[in-house]
Amino acid sequence: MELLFALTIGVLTSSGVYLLLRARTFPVVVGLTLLSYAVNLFLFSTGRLATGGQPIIGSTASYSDPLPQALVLTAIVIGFAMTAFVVVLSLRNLADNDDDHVDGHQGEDNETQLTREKEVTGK
Amino acid sequence: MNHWLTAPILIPLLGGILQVFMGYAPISLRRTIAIATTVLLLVSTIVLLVLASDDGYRLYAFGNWQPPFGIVLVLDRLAALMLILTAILALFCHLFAIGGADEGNRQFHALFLFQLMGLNIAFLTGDLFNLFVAFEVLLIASYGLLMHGGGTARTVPGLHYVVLNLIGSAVFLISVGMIYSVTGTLNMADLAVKIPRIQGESLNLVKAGGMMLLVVFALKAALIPLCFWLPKAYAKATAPVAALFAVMTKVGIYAILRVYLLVFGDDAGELANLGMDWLFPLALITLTMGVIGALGADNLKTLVAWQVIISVGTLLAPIALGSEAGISAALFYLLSTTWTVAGLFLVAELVANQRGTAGDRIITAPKMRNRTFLSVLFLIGAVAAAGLPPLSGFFAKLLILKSTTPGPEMAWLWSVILIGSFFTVIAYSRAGSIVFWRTVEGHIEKPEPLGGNVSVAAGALVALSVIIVALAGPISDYTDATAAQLFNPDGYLQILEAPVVSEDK
Amino acid sequence: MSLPLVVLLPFLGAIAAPLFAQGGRTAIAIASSVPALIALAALFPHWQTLADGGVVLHSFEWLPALGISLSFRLDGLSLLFALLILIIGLLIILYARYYLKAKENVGKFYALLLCFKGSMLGIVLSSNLLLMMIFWELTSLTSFLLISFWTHKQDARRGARMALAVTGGGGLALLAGILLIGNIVGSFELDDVLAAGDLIKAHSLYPVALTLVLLGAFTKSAQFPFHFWLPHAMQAPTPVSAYLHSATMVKAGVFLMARLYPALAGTEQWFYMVSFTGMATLLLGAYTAMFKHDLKGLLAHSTVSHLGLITLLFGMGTKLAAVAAVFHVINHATFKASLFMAAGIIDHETGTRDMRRINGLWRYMPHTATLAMVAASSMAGVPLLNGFLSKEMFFAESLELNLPGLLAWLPPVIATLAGIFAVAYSARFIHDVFFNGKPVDLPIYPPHEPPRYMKIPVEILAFACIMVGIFPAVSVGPLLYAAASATLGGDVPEYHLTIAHGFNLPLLMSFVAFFGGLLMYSQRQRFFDFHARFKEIDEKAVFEAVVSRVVAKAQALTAWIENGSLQRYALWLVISVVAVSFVPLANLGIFVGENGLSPVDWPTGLAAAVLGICALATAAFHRDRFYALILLSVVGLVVALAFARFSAPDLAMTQLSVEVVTIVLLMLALYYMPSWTPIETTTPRRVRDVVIALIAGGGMTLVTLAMLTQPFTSISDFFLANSKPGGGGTNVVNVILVDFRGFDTLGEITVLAIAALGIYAMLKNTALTPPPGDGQGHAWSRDGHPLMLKLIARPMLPLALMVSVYIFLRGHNLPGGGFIAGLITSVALILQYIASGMIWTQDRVRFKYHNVIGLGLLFAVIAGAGSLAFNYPFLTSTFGYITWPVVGKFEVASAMIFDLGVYLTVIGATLLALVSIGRLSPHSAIKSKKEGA
Amino acid sequence: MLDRLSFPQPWLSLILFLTWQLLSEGVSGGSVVMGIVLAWAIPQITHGFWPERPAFISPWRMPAYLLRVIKDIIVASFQVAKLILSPRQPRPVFVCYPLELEHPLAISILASTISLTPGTVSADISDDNKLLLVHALDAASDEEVIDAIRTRYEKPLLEMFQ
Amino acid sequence: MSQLAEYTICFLLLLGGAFTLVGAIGLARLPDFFTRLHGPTKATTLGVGAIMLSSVIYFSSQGESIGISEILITVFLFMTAPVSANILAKAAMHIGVKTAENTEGQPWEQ
Amino acid sequence: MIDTVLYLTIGMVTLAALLNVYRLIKGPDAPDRVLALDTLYINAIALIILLGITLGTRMYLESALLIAVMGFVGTVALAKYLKRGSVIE
Repeated sequence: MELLFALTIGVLTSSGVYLLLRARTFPVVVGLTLLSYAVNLFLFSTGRLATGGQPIIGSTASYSDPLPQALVLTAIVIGFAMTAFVVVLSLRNLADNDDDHVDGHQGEDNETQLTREKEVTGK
Repeated sequence: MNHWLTAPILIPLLGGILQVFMGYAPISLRRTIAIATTVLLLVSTIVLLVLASDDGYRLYAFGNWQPPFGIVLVLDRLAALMLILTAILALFCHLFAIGGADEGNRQFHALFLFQLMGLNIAFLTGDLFNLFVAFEVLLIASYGLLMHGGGTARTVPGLHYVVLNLIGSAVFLISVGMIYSVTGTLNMADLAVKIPRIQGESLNLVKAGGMMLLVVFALKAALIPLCFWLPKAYAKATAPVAALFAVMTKVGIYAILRVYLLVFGDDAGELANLGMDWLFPLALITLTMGVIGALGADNLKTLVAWQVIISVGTLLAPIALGSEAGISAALFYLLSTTWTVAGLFLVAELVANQRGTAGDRIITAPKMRNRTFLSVLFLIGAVAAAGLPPLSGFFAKLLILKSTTPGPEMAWLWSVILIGSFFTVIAYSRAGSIVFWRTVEGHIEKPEPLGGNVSVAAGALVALSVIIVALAGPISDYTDATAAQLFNPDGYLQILEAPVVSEDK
Repeated sequence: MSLPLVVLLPFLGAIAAPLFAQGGRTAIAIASSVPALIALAALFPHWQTLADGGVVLHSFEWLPALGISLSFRLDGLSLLFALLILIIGLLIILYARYYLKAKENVGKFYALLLCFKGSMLGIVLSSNLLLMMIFWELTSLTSFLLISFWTHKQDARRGARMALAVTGGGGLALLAGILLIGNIVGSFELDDVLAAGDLIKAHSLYPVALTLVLLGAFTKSAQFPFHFWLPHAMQAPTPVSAYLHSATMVKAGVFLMARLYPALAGTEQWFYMVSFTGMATLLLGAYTAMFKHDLKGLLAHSTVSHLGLITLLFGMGTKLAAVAAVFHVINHATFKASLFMAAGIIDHETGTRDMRRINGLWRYMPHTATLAMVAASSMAGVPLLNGFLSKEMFFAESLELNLPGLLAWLPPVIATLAGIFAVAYSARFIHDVFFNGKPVDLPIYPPHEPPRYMKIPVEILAFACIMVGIFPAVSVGPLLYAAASATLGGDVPEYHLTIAHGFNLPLLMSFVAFFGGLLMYSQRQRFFDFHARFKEIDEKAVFEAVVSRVVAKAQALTAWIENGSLQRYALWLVISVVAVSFVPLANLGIFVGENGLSPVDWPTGLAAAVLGICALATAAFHRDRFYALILLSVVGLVVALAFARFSAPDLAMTQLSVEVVTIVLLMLALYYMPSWTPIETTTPRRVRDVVIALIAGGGMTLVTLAMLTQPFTSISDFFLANSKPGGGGTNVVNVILVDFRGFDTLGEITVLAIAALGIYAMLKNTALTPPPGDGQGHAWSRDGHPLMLKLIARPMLPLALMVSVYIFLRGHNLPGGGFIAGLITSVALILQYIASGMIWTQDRVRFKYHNVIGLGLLFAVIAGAGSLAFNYPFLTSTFGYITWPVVGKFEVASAMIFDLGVYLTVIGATLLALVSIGRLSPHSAIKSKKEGA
Repeated sequence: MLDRLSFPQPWLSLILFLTWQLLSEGVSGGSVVMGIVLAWAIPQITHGFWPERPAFISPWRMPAYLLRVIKDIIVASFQVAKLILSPRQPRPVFVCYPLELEHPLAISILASTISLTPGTVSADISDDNKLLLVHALDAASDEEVIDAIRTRYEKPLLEMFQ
Repeated sequence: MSQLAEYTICFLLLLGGAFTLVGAIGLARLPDFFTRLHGPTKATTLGVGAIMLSSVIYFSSQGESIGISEILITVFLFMTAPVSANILAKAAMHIGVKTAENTEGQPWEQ
Repeated sequence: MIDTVLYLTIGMVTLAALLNVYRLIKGPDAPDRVLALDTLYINAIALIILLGITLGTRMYLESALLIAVMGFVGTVALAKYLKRGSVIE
């Protein structure tokens, strides 16, 4: 079971990292989400794997470690907030640069800068 | 249990909540209340500074749970120093912001105050996972602040900043998990107790976890090769935000100091001084890269942004060497550089406002209306930043140079810092002489008048470098004591035995 | 107290002087003189002590940690320099009064000049090396500002920057040197350092320290190869040049050598470094001076040459040479200051400094001419003038050097050669300017004598040249003795200050130099022709070019490394993580701990397979974005199942709800985005990314495997044991969230709130044009709100609220809680938005989401702060059981209020975020109407 | 003011009350009190979101209808299962079903019923609520489908709503 | 646990599992989108219903408490499944997915 | 006996889930994928219930309820996106 779990986390991480390295905002966001799944599973598993050991007092004979669960809960919420923000940021990027490339429009910066330079010096 | 410890967290939190409710209140009212909050915060940090000056550790156990089970705040000299550093910085940035930079976004003050809350939690917390939460609070607020204001230029740098930090957060969680999975605890003091006892294969896990944690902190601190998100992001941010961000990299440095001295300190057995051998060369390369960037900067804000990276390198090098004197020196430098850099960001903004379309770019432009005032501010800031006498930067660097002991590290550190200073001087003199002295005929149609608030804020931050010199004695005494306290973590470990209010809860 | 005062006064004056700027130039000049006068008066009482070889020390503690103390020291050497600084400073103030034009910023000028003066005094009077260092760099800074006083002149700015770069840079080297010395000696106090000369010289770091210190001295004193900044600093107003380059700035380096003479001199290294640098500078300066057509340029190069001479004298290492050096410092200051001022007058009156145009001024300004000729003669070393005396001593000393072999000839020959050049350029200064035909095309014609008082400083200095030249023993004897004694540490050799020592070899050298020089001048055209064959190097242009190259290289390097590519930064981050954890993980290997592996049941295996397949498919098919989104949903679903499978019902619920909200969010965004991701990276790069990703994943696998199979104990037993008795709940996870680690949760909901506020703010003024149809070319359907969906959505809201209340209330004891309840309510509301549209729903939402967020946070804080009233820490929870009739016994816990805060914040934040995006849609014409969010 | 204290949607309140009893695992004094409170409070908040009042004319016919539907579901599920597992290709049909019902809720219920009962899925309702597009998995002809729907489901619904 | 309850549970479980599987087979096997739509809306829903019912009986017979919240889930599923099917069909018609060749009649063009 | 039957049932449901994943990956059209996802949600409900029975605990029932709600909203949102583009308008 442990090996299976570890492999799953590994696969999630690999997929996430690969997508993180893409050039468009959307895959990056998807990659971040995958990575956060991997991280959450990992963090969760730091309390070790248990079956039917839900940490509800009185519901079972032995309990799994509740602390990582609480931590993961916090991490999920924070991850959600962050994902929401980065999604919106990528929308903003799209609106501002008319492109969903993670670096905005490449090469345009220099051009506008040149024109502005001319405006300032005036001659 | 001293409730003052929560003040730097609760004051901005409540202030922020108030701002959320007041989204549609008149701007003057919002400003007044926001500034009042920041002033209150400053007052509370002064109280804490006084409290911390007795070399004791003060514990605040949230929920009245005995550490390591509950979350604790721990006040020591280092925390108090960081708190007051931030509070002073925040006050002036805020003062600058209400000069007009806060318009166009009703949430500005709320975000600003939440950011302070996050910073203060980070400085006070004694719990590794809570440190993560604090990081997230301050990061998400900083994302919001970074995107504050109009303009499309900040979107892409903002995106980079956010995405990289999100990856960083993931790594943070992984490393916390790795450490927890072996030690079974999150409280830093408890970790410091447990880590030296680790044996066998678990050691590798904790080691990998600790190293990854260092990467996270290095990302926040903007250490090479993780620093390239910074210059553009800071340079494009609104001035008071960029100025406030001067302290953001210091959070990473604070975290390194806190965690790596306490948890992976000299007493950590096989894991003692984990990662410090990586840190030193990287710090020097960071410094070098910062100088190169500063030399190549084509506008003032970018120049200052690279200065942030220079200070990171300068700070981390002595920290990595890990001598008590070095850390005291680094703390002194931290104080000086944070305020100076922030002041320079504000000055750059004032300059940009008076140069029309030229903005803060290092090109010829019509003469500024308040050239003398601004050039004096810039001069003071540049001198302090470059580390020339008689301002604080010089004394700080002097302390750092003096703190090293002869050996190859000293040779490296000295040459990099001094040669770096040399090129920084060239960069600043070049930028300053072009921006302030090389003017063309004509004048800007409608130069923005120089507001009172903004002048005071920028002036005060820059002038702090003078005040640091005047108070150099007491300040260096304080940093010495702080470093001594950091090197004697036994006191910190005592918090584990500290009693909570009463047991019969 | 008087010594710190002497240093402080000019700075105070600098603050005060601009206040007098309104009163005109005379007022400010008088005001600016006051500090110097007081300082002179303050120094006077110490004379007797010093003449007796004593030392005056005033010391105050300042920064013991740094080794900096405010200690000042007055001995013969510092007195000599202080007097030069103060007296020549006074003359300069007077001179500048007439030199500057009324419309110029005299306030700034005098303030800077006084600052500079204070810094110089600081250097010479400091008894602490670090304190001296501070003043040292201050002179670099203030001189930078003085040289660039005429900021509108490009040459002035460039010259200033060059001076700052060279002297400031040298200062940094000096700093390192001083720190090394301090490190060796253990103190930065001059007394200790001077006393520890042997210790220093024997130390292994001595060569390094010496080099660094000399680097500082040489840059400041414009020694070869750092001499180039000085001539370009001539762009400064003449009073500044006169001051900086005769008595002060450039003498600082010389002073440093004199000051540290006992500590550093007397070794081979010292000898070779100093004397050869001096020789080179001496010759080069003298040679170059010859060919300068600019009056001030000639003087500047001559200054370089004379500084070389002084340096050479110090380098020789003999005591007499040191005396001669000190003597020449005095002499050079007097004649060079007066020459500069004379040059300034000529410039002032003719409007040019070009010697090819200025000719025959004798007829127009005989008085000035006389003064200049006296000074120039002194510079040339004509007998009866002070320059002659020190030069004679120099010649004598050059003969004393015991260099091996043929090298023994070098110093005297070079000395003589330099003497010849000196005579030649002095002759040129006299002949070319005041005689040699008529002026050519002067901007101001006819020139005439300057204002009376402008000449007074020159007169005084010329008079001094003569007095010292004729009555050396009487005029400067005691001062020189005191200074030499201080330099040499009290061990002054026998010397005689007389005009003539009889005919000897030095005198012969003087003669050779004198007549050789005249001969050379008479044949100058040949030399000019010869010199013209070499390409003139404009150091300023070179410097600028170098700086530009450096800047360009820095820019290129920065652009190359910081190329604005997120992909690269992210890659670096990932690689960093992999790199730092590589060694420990490699040591770990495929490690299975002592707990071993537990068996896999095949449904779980299949579910894991689903997860893995979908995760890989997400990566593989990410270019079809909608597809990727669906795959992502599956991954999220299976992750939730995994949480449930491994005993975390709370997590499963949270994961599920969050996942749906995330998917909705992503779809909202996807609407505006292209539905396909283009291929942009090359195959090798993709392969590289795959490799990196696999390594990262492999690392995670190793870590997880090792971790899961290791036994461990954690602090959680405490939570399990205290959850019910201490926290009043049986759901331990929930009790941890709202009680044990409630502070985390407070931070977490703050994050949520901030994110929503940030999103709202970010989208406030964002305009996005949605595509007219989907990626396959179908236009969007017109039917926004299908009937069945609308109808099913109606009862969903009350039912979901009901369920929320249920989940919320049981949360403390059973899986659930405020967060999940909040998400359920949010999702039900989102369903309303989806089913019935923005306008419809927004009309029915009777609160602002901002306020919901605020209220939520407020509840959480209030719940936490309640305990403060009972002097319990923040977030201390309490609970009790109440029995009501009919209702029966039920639990009331303060943590519930906290959880209510969580509930409200989640609703407010989620909806604010989603609605903010939804509002971008062109269908929702709600922007102006009822700003519900 | 009195209006605010009343039960704006009594049926909903009743359902909510019953649901609460279901959720709270056993009827007790507490659950009744809480149920009443919620049954009152929730409609207060949400009644704006349910503007159309369900016009049940004869609700007592509902249980019978439900029973029939459940029976049909079970019976026909087996038919569909057989169809799916048999190698024979099904003969799918799109049927336009002319509606006699007018009330949107009734149409919705009919559509749901059609979807739930095997072999047919209501794919769409026309914009004017006159036609229902039904997709039958395996049917001989349009009429067969239309007749079945008309007699089994629409008739009872018409009785209930008109 | 009574024998009867046990048999009932087993029967329901098997029934539920079978229907779920059949629904999935239908989804995998049937020729076009509209025919596939039938699988989950009926077979699967019924399958889950059966499993749910077995759970109710199981926990009731365990004597813990009468577990009725499963019924809520079932009702919910039965209410929502047609709606999902409806809007999915609408989406499919909108996009114009191919129908099986032997389909009589046409989907609407919207 | 129950244990064996449970095991068998879980097997069947899991197999069903795999078939659904097959359809999800195969497509061919977006609606097919959404449909497969919707079915997966329902399978997940079944799995959770079965897990609950296996473990003899009712702690997971609410998760099933939540999957039902969230699955529905998710499907609705995805379908609406396909048809209409903007989910919230």
